[in-house]
Amino acid sequence: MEQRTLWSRMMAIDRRILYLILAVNIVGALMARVVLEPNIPPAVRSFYETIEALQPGDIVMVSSTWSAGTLAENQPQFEAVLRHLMRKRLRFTIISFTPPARDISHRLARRLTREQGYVEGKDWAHFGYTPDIVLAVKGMSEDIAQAVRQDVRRVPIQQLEVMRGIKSLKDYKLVVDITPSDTLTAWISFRPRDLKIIYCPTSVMAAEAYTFLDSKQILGMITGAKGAYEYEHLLGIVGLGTRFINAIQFSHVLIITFILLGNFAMFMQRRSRS
Amino acid sequence: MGSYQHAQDNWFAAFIIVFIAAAVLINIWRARAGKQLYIRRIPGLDAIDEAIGRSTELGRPVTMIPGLTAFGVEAVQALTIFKYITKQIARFATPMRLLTANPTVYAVAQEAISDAYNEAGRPDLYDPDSIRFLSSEQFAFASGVAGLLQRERVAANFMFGIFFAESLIFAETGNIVGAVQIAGTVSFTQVPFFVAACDYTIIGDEFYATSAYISREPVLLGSMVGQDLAKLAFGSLVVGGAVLSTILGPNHPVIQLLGKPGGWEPFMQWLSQVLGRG
Amino acid sequence: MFDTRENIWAAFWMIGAAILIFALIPLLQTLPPRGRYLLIAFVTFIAGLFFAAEFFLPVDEKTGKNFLTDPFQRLQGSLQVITALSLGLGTYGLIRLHLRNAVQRRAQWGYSIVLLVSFVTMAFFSVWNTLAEKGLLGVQRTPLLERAFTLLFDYTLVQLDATMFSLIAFYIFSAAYRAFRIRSVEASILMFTAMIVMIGIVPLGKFISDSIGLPIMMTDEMRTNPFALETILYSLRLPEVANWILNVLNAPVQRAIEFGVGIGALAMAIRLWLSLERGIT
Amino acid sequence: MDWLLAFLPLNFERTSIWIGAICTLAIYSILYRENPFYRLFEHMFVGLAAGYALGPNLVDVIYRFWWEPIRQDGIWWLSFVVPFGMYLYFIYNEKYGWVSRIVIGALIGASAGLAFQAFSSRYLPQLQGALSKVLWYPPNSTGEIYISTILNNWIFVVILLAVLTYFTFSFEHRGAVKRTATLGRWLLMIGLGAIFGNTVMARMALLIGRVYYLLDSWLMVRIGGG
Repeated sequence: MEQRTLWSRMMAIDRRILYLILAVNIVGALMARVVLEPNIPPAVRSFYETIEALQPGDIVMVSSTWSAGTLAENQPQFEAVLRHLMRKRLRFTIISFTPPARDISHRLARRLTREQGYVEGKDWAHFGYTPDIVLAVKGMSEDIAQAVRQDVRRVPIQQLEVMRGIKSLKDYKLVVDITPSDTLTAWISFRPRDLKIIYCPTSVMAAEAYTFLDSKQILGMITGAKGAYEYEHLLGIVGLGTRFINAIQFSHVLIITFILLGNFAMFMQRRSRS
Repeated sequence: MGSYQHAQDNWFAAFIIVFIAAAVLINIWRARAGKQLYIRRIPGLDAIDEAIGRSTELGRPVTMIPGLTAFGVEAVQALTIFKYITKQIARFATPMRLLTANPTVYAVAQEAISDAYNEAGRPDLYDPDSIRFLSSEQFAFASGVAGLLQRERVAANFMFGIFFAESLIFAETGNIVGAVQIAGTVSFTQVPFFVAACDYTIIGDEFYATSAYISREPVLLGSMVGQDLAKLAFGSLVVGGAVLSTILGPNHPVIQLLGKPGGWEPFMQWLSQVLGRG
Repeated sequence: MFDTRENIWAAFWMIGAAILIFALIPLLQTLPPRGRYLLIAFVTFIAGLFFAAEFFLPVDEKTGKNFLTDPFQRLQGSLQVITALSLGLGTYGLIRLHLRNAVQRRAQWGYSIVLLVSFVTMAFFSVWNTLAEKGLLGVQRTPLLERAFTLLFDYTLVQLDATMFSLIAFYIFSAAYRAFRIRSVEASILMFTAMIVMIGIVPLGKFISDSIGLPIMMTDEMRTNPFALETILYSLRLPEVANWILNVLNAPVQRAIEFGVGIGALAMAIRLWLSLERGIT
Repeated sequence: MDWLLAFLPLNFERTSIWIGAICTLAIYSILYRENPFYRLFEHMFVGLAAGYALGPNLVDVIYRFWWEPIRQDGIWWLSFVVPFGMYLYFIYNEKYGWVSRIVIGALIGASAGLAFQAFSSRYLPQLQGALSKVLWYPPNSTGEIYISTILNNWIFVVILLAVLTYFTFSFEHRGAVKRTATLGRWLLMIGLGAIFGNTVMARMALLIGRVYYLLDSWLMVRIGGG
């Protein structure tokens, strides 16, 4: 009798207990220091190698269009990319196409660059936000000072030290597009012909991008938090991607464990009944 | 060329559309002329009737959610089913709420539901405030629905139309308050969540069959028969095409013709070559 | 704002059009019910015919357009305009409901006040912000706008939205726990597939496969010899199985559903276009 | 002490982050049960969303697709669009309500007319993809074809047909058809299970994003490193 109530109670467990377990599991996994070896897909390797091939002092454009909604997928990518750029001592500029994306990327970039001794205006700059990506890419391909005018701190582009010797996108070596939405087509269609693109989509957007990988219109891709984790592994760092993928996979394990437990309880209950 | 801008991108498109249109229209005409057409009863219908029965016993409200369905064919279909449900519950004076995220659907729903009460002979029960536009933003809408389902402790929850990620928010909240839930959607990616959280789920174009069965309209019945013919054609094309691909190779112009945008011209070139040689 | 000739002309047209269109209503009102039905069916048919003809009529080889293509784009814009107008209709319904709640002090009317205040505040800053972004009507960005909009949009609306979305994570857990039981053949199939995919797509799947000693790499030899033990063992790796389920088993299922839905939608479109559907319009 | 000073909402940025955190916690409170705190933020959310939509939808759309073309391109006939659309607003009027149906009719007609292009673009390439599956080594194949590809193609065609059979309605399912349809239903469950399993990852990422916001931005617990 005692047994039976246990099993049936377990089958009809209060869902709030489940919610709590999941929340605790995620916080725990975020803090955990476990690192599992990833499978590195070719697209991630070529992403890494494209940045590795650049020379110190080359300039890179980071197109960052994500905000709170897709933080877990795009922030690990953003952080890992910036770390890689700074490790290679590359110059970079950031541009966003929505206002929240501007705020979040500027705040993060300030934090990350401070750690590496990069100076805003000298080693990097944030171009703020432009509503129309097509116009922006077209304009910057001709003349950045004209198209963007001033950076996010309202310093005119001509006065930025980081932009010395750089007139338009034609002088850039690479674009990194970090995005949850369709910004890639504008970059592919309207960039200067020789400008290389690497891509950081969310997992939902990745499926559509494989054709661009095949056609070499993008040279590499890291997909969501999982891609960031694989990329971090190549960089030899433990960043958000690794923390997040741990949290994701432990939640998978948690769900599977509970499905098995639920079935076990059902089985035991049936047995004790018969 | 990746997609169809015009029928000219591959005239095969025009051919197949005309075929489907003919299959549908001829059968509609047959049905209207009095021909008795058969349509299989799908289990989802019993589930709908059962849910209506249980909610009338409880006396608590019934909710109907056409999802984020934009105004178009699916919205009309969903409203047909909601009208049927409303007519049934009107007999027991069970209150209803129809919650929508689309203002045009909202406008049309007002008329449809008021018609339903008229047809059921209870125009006095119709309350315009029971049909609510909550928000056109996906998750603002979801938050409103989740709050309402819990506050009113609904007895039954019907979800028909097009759904996105918010589907599980509705279905789990409904489950929490113990509502009987029936969902029907053509959004394949949301079906698993409905299956997991609802009492019954009407999948894919069973959704279209449901309203045909409910209304017994000759137009809908005829259309269903026409659609089956079109499915038969698609099935045969797949089998025939696979055999042809195996014989001719998958890149042969004949295979390209069968659906690929831009497949018309290589086919015509190939045809003129073959004819010229013959 | 009406400082140029263009603006005056545009305003002239708009006022004229409005007068004409609204003057039409008393005239329309004289129609008998049958005439009204026919008028609606006619408008429906013509609207459909335009878009259908644009698709079916041959196009010019060079431009890829036919004579309907340019007006087609304008009309699509007009459809968006009408949809935007209908949004006003929905918002009107929402505001009317809550105004009434507030005025008549119905149950929970305080929440209606919250809703109305949020609406008015956000509407004000949203319109201001959109105008300023486009530089319309001489509207400028100010620090007040920047701060208020950041607070209302980035730190309230966006946060609420993202949190609401993330509720699904909790619900997916409780739904899986409750629903995935070996009760019937169908439920069991659903459960096993979901579990294999869940474990196969995370790095742990690779880790487990490695630890039980399954081959790590697909060699060229394995590719040419599919029935060798090594090849079979390799294809039992969890990531491979998960991928195979997603790409080989799931894809045709999805394709079949898509075909059914597509054909159904096309049939429905034809019925609506020809006003064969009774009941709604 | 330093942490506390930095944590408290003493400047604009910290206040914003606090507001975001409160919003997050308010929505999560529904996981416990429906409550006044949730209700307050639910109503705020709906109100804010409705207000926000006015800017982009009304200003952007009406300005871009109506006012600008009339003024700049002189497309005079567009000026009829908005008054015509206003017919929708008669819907609440008993006497004139029917004129709103003219607009709705136009919308329905347009969506039907657009369906032909949508059908062709969406389904015909899928049809072509399905029917170009080779069932044996084709004669003049470019690139290598493995036996596994051929096996997978057979599986593809058989599953497609079985599921399609399940979705037929105009005749009774019995005998072989019934068995095929049942098989189709089981295969359908495999597809649904696969989607379920595959979606969990993206949804967990959302929750992790929120937890990270609370930990990192609000409570200022640093996670990660590098």
